[in-house]
Amino acid sequence: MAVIPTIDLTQAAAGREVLLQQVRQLADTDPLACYQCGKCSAGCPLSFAMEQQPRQILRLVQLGLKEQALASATIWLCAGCAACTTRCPRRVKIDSVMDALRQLAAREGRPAREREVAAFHESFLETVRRGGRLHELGLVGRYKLRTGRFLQDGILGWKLFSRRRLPLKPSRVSDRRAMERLFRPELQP
Amino acid sequence: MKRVGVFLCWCGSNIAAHVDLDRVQEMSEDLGNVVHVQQNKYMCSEPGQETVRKAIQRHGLDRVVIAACSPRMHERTFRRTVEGAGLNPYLLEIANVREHCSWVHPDKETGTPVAIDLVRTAVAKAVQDVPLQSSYAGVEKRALVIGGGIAGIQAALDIAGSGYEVVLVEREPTIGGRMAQLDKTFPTLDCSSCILTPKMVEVSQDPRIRLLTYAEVESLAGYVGNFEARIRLKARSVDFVKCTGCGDCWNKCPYRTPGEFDLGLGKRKAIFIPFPQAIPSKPTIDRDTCAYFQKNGKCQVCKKFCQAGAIDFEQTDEILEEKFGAVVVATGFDLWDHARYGEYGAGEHPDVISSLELERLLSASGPSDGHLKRPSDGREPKRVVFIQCVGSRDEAKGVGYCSKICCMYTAKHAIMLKEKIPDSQAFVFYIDVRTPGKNYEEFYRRATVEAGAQYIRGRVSRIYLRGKQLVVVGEDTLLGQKVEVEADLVVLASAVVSRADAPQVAQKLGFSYDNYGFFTEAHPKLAPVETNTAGIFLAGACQGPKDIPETVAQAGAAAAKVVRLFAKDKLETEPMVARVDPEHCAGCQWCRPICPYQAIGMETLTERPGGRRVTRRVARVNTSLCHGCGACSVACRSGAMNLLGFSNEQLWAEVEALCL
Amino acid sequence: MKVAYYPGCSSHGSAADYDRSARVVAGALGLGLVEVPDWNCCGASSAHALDHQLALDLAGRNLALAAQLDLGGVVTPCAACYSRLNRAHQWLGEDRRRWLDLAARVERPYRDVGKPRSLLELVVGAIGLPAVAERVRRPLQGLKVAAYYGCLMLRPPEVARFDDPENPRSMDDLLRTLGANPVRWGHKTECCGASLSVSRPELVRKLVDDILDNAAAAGAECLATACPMCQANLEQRRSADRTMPAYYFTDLAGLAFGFSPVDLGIAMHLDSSLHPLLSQGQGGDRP
Amino acid sequence: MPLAEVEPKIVAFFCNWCSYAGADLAGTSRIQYPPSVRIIRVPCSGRVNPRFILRAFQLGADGVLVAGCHPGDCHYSTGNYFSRRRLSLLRRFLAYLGIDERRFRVRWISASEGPRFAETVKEMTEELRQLGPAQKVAATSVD
Ligand SMILES: Cc1cc2nc3c(=O)[nH]c(=O)nc-3n(C[C@H](O)[C@H](O)[C@H](O)COP(=O)(O)OP(=O)(O)OC[C@H]3O[C@@H](n4cnc5c(N)ncnc54)[C@H](O)[C@@H]3O)c2cc1C
Ligand SMILES: Cc1cc2nc3c(=O)[nH]c(=O)nc-3n(C[C@H](O)[C@H](O)[C@H](O)COP(=O)(O)OP(=O)(O)OC[C@H]3O[C@@H](n4cnc5c(N)ncnc54)[C@H](O)[C@@H]3O)c2cc1C
Ligand code: SF4
Ligand code: SF4
Ligand code: SF4
Ligand code: SF4
Ligand code: SF4
Ligand code: SF4
Ligand code: SF4
Ligand code: SF4
Repeated sequence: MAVIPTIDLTQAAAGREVLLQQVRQLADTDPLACYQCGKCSAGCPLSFAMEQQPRQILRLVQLGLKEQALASATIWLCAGCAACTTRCPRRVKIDSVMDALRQLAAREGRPAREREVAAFHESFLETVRRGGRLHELGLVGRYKLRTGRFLQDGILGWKLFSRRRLPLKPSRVSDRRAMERLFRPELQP
Repeated sequence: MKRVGVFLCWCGSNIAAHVDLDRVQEMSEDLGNVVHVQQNKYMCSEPGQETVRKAIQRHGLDRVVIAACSPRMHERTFRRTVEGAGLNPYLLEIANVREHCSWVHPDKETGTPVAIDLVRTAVAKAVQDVPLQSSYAGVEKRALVIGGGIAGIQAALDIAGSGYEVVLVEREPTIGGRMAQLDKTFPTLDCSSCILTPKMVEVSQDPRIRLLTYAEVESLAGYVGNFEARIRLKARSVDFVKCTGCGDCWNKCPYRTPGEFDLGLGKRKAIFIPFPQAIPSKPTIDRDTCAYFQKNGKCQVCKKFCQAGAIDFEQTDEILEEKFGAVVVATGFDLWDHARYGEYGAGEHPDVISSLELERLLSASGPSDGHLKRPSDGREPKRVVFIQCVGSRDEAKGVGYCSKICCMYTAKHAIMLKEKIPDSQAFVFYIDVRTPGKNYEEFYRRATVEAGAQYIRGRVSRIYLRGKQLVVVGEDTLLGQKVEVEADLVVLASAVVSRADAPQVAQKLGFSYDNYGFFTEAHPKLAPVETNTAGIFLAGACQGPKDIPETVAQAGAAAAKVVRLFAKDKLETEPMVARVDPEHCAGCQWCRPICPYQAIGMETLTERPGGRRVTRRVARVNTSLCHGCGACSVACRSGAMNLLGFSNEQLWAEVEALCL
Repeated sequence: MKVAYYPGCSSHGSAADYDRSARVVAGALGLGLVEVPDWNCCGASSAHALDHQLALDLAGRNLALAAQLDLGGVVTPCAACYSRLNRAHQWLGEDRRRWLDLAARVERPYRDVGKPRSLLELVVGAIGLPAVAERVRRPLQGLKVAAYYGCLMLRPPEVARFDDPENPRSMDDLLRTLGANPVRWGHKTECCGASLSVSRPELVRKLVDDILDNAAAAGAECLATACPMCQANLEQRRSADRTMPAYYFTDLAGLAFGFSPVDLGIAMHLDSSLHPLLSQGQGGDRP
Repeated sequence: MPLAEVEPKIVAFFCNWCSYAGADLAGTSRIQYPPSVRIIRVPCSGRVNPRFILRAFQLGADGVLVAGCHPGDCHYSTGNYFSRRRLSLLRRFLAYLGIDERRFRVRWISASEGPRFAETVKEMTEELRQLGPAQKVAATSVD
C-alpha cells in the first residue's frame, strides 16, 4: 500500500522564513505574492514532463517545504523560457525562482533529480572555465564522461561535423586568467 | 483681564475618590484670570447646571472651565448650559479629569497632580477662547443627477418621489446605461429590459423630473445647498417639440454605421434611436455619420420623409445654467479592453469576445435577434469557453481588484447558453468563484449542476490558433495538469473599470477619485455614498464595481441623503472652521492642495497703502466646504491661516500651561 | 554604421552558418560588425542555473569589453546571449557601485553604452525597413513563412524590452518587406527547449514537433528564426517525418538581396533543401 | 531625586475622532497606566504643528506623543497622511537639535484601541525613565 504522507506544516514553518528569504534574495521576487492561479504552469512548455507544475513549486516554497522543492525534477526541467514570468498576474518572476532553487540545490551539493541536466550545466561551465568560450565538442565530451551517454546523438554529431559546424579546435579567450577570476572557487567541480 | 470660572465635578465618587478636589480648587484659585471656583457632586444634573448658570451671572464670568468627564460625553450639554446664561457657547472648555485621570489612576496620590495639570491647561485655553458664530445658508431644493443608468434613474425617482425637483443629465441619446444592454439578470433571470423599461418610462413621465439626454455637465460651482451648473445640450438636429417619434426618418435613412449600443456587433442608421425602448423615443442625428454633414448638404432623406418637419440641420448646442442644492453622480463603468492581453489574442480573434458582447448576442433585441451566433462565421457555437478575471486581479497588466460581478454573470451566461443551445458545453476557467449575495451561491450551483457547466480552476495562459481552430490552454490546478479546449467561442469576463473620463468628471465637479478612477466615498464604511465634498453624493458603479441590487440600494441611499438635506430650509455651518488673516496671508497657496475638501480659494484684495491702489491675492476659506480639520493651518508658513476653536493661540497656550 | 558585435559561442561552432549570413546581410545593409575583442561565453543556459553572480559577471565582462570599442551598445545575433547581456546590463544599471565591483573582477572599467540589441532589433530599428526594402533584388514573392521568435528575444519583457512579448511583429514586418507572406500562427513565441537539447533530447523533440506542426497547420512552407539555438534545435531535434526547413532571417534576407545559398552558409544547414521559390535563379545575378 | 521617582511628563496631541476616543475607552475600561501623559485634544493629527512639539520640548517636556486615526481611517480622509510625512521630517530635525528622537513618538490609535493606548503610554514612560529627564532646549533654536 502506497502511503501518501501528511505534510507537517508545523515543522516546515520553522525553516519557512529562511527559505523565503533565500529565494527573495536570489530571485528578486516574492514567492508569497503567488496566488496559485496556474497561469504559469498552463503556459509552461515543459509542464508535460513535470511531475510537479511550476505553480506547485511556488506552493512548496510558500509553505517552506524546502526538501521537496529542491528535490523536485521540475527545477531542472525548466528551460528558462520565462513564459510564466511574462504572464504572471502577480509579477512573480517564476523563472528566477527556478534559477534560485537550482542554485540553492547546487550550493548545498544536493544530488539533482535530473542527473543529465545538472551534468550538462556542470560540463558547460567547466568548458567555459577552461577556455572562456563554449567549445561544443569539448562540452559534449565532458558531458558524455559525466553521464556515460556515449552513443546519444552519434549521427547528429557526424552531420554537424561533416557540415563544418563542429570545429575541432576550440576558440579561446586569450586572457587566460580572466575566467579564473570570475569562477569562484567554491563552484569548481 | 478675563473672568474665568472653574467648576469641579465629583461625579459621585468617580472623580472625588481619585482626585483631591480641594487641592485642585486651591491651585485653581491661584491661577491668573480665575475669579471663581466651585465643586459639585453631579455637574451634569439639572441642579449642577443651574449652579453654573447662576455663577456665571453672579460673578460676571466670561469663560467657563468644567473639570468633569470627557468632552465627547457632555461638551454639548455644557455648551447649552453656558448659552442659557447668555454666554457664547464656545467660551467653554472641559478638563477631562474622569476618563483621562480618575479612572486610570489608582488613588489621589497619583490622580491629583494630573488633574491639576489638566485644569490649568483648560484654563489657559479658555483664556484664549473667542466667541464663535454659526452661519446659515439657504438650500436650493432641486437635485442634479448625472448619469442615467439604473443608478441615476433610481436616485432621480426616489428624490422626485419625495416631492423635489430633479434634473437628470445623460450624455447618450437615451437613458438606461449598461443595464439596458443586458439580456437577463442574475440571480433571478428576469429580462433586463422588462424590469428596466418601466422605470425609464416613469422617469419620462414624472413631472418633477426634467430629463436632459445627449447632454453633459460642463462645470459646477458653489457649495452644498447652492451649486450652479452649466449644462451643455448637444445638438441632436431634431426638434423634439415637433417630433412625434414616428420612426419614418430612421427607417428611410440610407446611411449605416456600427452601433455603439450593440458594441459594434450590429448597425444603426445615421439618424437613430439606440434601441427600441429608448427614452426619449425620439431620434438623434449622429453628425459624424450623416451624409448631410459629411458630404455638404447631400441626402436630406430624413427631412423629406419627416411629416412633422422636425429635422433641423441648423440646430446648435445649447447651454443651460441652473442652480441645485445637491448633486448625485451616477456615471457608471466601462469594461477593460482585453486587447491588452496579447496572450488572449490581443483582440484580434473575432470569436474571442467580451461578456458584454455576449449579452448583446444573447439579447432578443440584439444584433442577432437573440440567436447566439459567433461573430466570425455566424455559426452556432457548441463549445464555449468562459475565462474569468480577465484584467481583474492582475497587477501586472490589468487592475489589482476583483470586479465582483463577473463570477455571477458568467454563471448566468453558462445557464443561458445551455438554454439557448441545449447540446452546447460551457467551460469556465476561474481562480475563485465569488458569490457572496443572497441566492448567489445557489445560482452558481445551478450553473454547475443543472446547466452542467464545467468549472476548471486555473487561469488561462494562452488562446492560440491551431490552423483556424481556437485553442484555450490552462492548468486544472486541482489536478495539477495542463488542460486544453478547442473552442468555438471564447467569452472574456473583462474587468469592470471606471469610465475613461472619470478623473476629468471628478475634477470638474470637485471631489476625489482613486488610483483606478473610481470615485472616492467619504468613508468606506460609514459614509459610502457621500463624497468628501458636502452635497455631492455617489450612486452605482462609478464608485466601484457593483451589481444591480447593490446599485439600486446605493442610489436609494444617495437619494435619502439628498432628501435629508432638502428637509432643512437653512444649513447651519460648523463654526470651528479655518479662517485666513488677510493681513498676513502671502498668497503663496501652500494651504490649498492640502485641504481634502477643496475649501480654499483665492480672492483679490484691493488696498490703498499711502493712497496708492494695490491689489493682492489672498487665500479665502469657503466655510460651507471647510470641515475644520486644521491641516491648512499647519501648512501655512506665514501663520495667516488659523483654525477657530483650535487656534494656534489656544494650542500654544495649552502646551505652555502643561509644561509649566 | 559600425557596431560592436558579440557573436556568441555557437557562431564559432555549430552556428557558423548563421555567422556567415549575418555578416553578409549586415554588410549589404552598410552595417559594420566589429567583433568584441577577446569576448567570452555569456554563460547562457547554464551559468544562471548554478550561480547567479557568475551569470552576471560572464555577461558583464563582455559589456565592459564592448564599451572599450566605443561604438555604442553591443549587438548579438543570438537570443540567449541577448537575454543574458540584457540582464547584466540592467543589473548594472540599477546601482553604480556594481560598476566598480565588476571592473575589479574583470580588470576593465565598465561603462554603460546602451542597451544590448539583437541583430533583428538593429535591422528593423536602427537600419529600418525602408533601407531593407531598397536592398531587395529578388523579392520572396508568395513564400509563406512562419516567423518564429522563440522565447528569450522577447521575454521577460522587462529584460528584453523589444517588441510585443505575446504578438511580436518585427520579424513578420521584415519578411513582408522581403516580399514574403508571413502566416498568422499560434507558436511564434513558444520555447523550443534549447537549453535541454543535449540533456533531455526526447523532451525537446516534442516541443520542436509542436512548433513545426503549428506552423504547418497555418500553411507555412518554412520557418524563419533569429537565434542559433532555435535554428539548430528546430533542425536537429525534430522527428524524422517533419520536413519543414528552418532558415535564419538573415538567410531569407540574403536570398532576397540576391546572394547565393552558398554565400549565406545555407548549405551548412542540416536541411539545406531550398524551397522552389528560393532556389529560382539561385547563384545568378549578383548585385 | 532618584531617577525612578521622577515621573516623566509626556505632552500628547490626540485627534478627536480616533485616538482621543481611544484614550477615553481606556478610561471607561479602567485600564491603569502611568500618570505621565497629558492629552491635548486636536481635531486631527494633521492639525499638529511641529512648532507645538518643539515648544513642548523647549519647555522641558520629557516626551511628545502624537496620535491619530490609522492611515486610511482619517475622519478627514487624508489628514494623517500629511502628518505622517510632516512628522517624519520633524524627527530628523529633532536629532539635529540634539533631542533624542526616542522622546518623540507617533502612533495610530483607533477609538477601539484603549488597551493599545495604555500600552503605548507604558512603553513610552518606561523608555523615558531610562533616558532620564529632558534638558531644556535653548530658546533661540526654536523660534
Ligand atoms: C456583462 C455584464 C453582465 C451583467 N449582468 C448583471 C446581472 O445579470 N445582474 C446584475 O445585477 N448586474 C449585472 N451587471 C452589472 C450591471 O450592469 C451594473 O450593476 C449596472 O449597470 C450599474 O449601473 P450604473 O447606473 O451604476 O452604471 P451604468 O449602467 O454604466 O450607467 C451610467 C450612465 O451614465 C452615463 N454617463 C457616463 N458618464 C457621463 C457623464 N460624464 N455625463 C452624463 N452621463 C454620463 C452613461 O452613458 C450611462 O448611461 C452586469 C454587468 C456586465 C458588464
Ligand atoms: C465575526 C464578524 C466580523 C465582522 N467583521 C466585519 C468587518 O471587519 N467589517 C465589516 O464591514 N463588517 C464586519 N462584520 C459584519 C457586521 O457585523 C455587520 O455588517 C453589521 O453588524 C450589521 O449590522 P445590523 O445593524 O444590520 O445588524 P446587528 O448588528 O445584528 O444589529 C441588529 C440589532 O437589532 C436588535 N434586535 C434584534 N431583534 C430585535 C427585535 N425584535 N426588536 C428590537 N431589536 C432587535 C439586536 O439586538 C441588535 O442590536 C463582521 C461580522 C462578524 C460576525
Ligand atoms: S502565474 Fe504567478 S500567481 Fe499564478 S500560479 Fe504562477 S506564480 Fe502564482
Ligand atoms: S521559465 Fe521554466 S517554468 Fe517558466 S514557463 Fe519556461 S520552462 Fe516553464
Ligand atoms: S458631568 Fe460628567 S463627570 Fe460630572 S457627573 Fe456628569 S457624567 Fe459625571
Ligand atoms: S420622422 Fe420626424 S417625427 Fe418621425 S421620428 Fe423622425 S424626426 Fe420624429
Ligand atoms: S440627412 Fe440622410 S444620412 Fe443624414 S440622417 Fe438624414 S437620411 Fe440619414
Ligand atoms: S468576480 Fe469572479 S471573475 Fe470577477 S474578478 Fe472577481 S473572482 Fe474574478
Ligand atoms: S481646516 Fe481642513 S477642511 Fe478647512 S480649509 Fe483647512 S484644510 Fe480645508
Ligand atoms: S498658506 Fe497661508 S499665506 Fe499661503 S495662501 Fe494659504 S493662508 Fe495665505
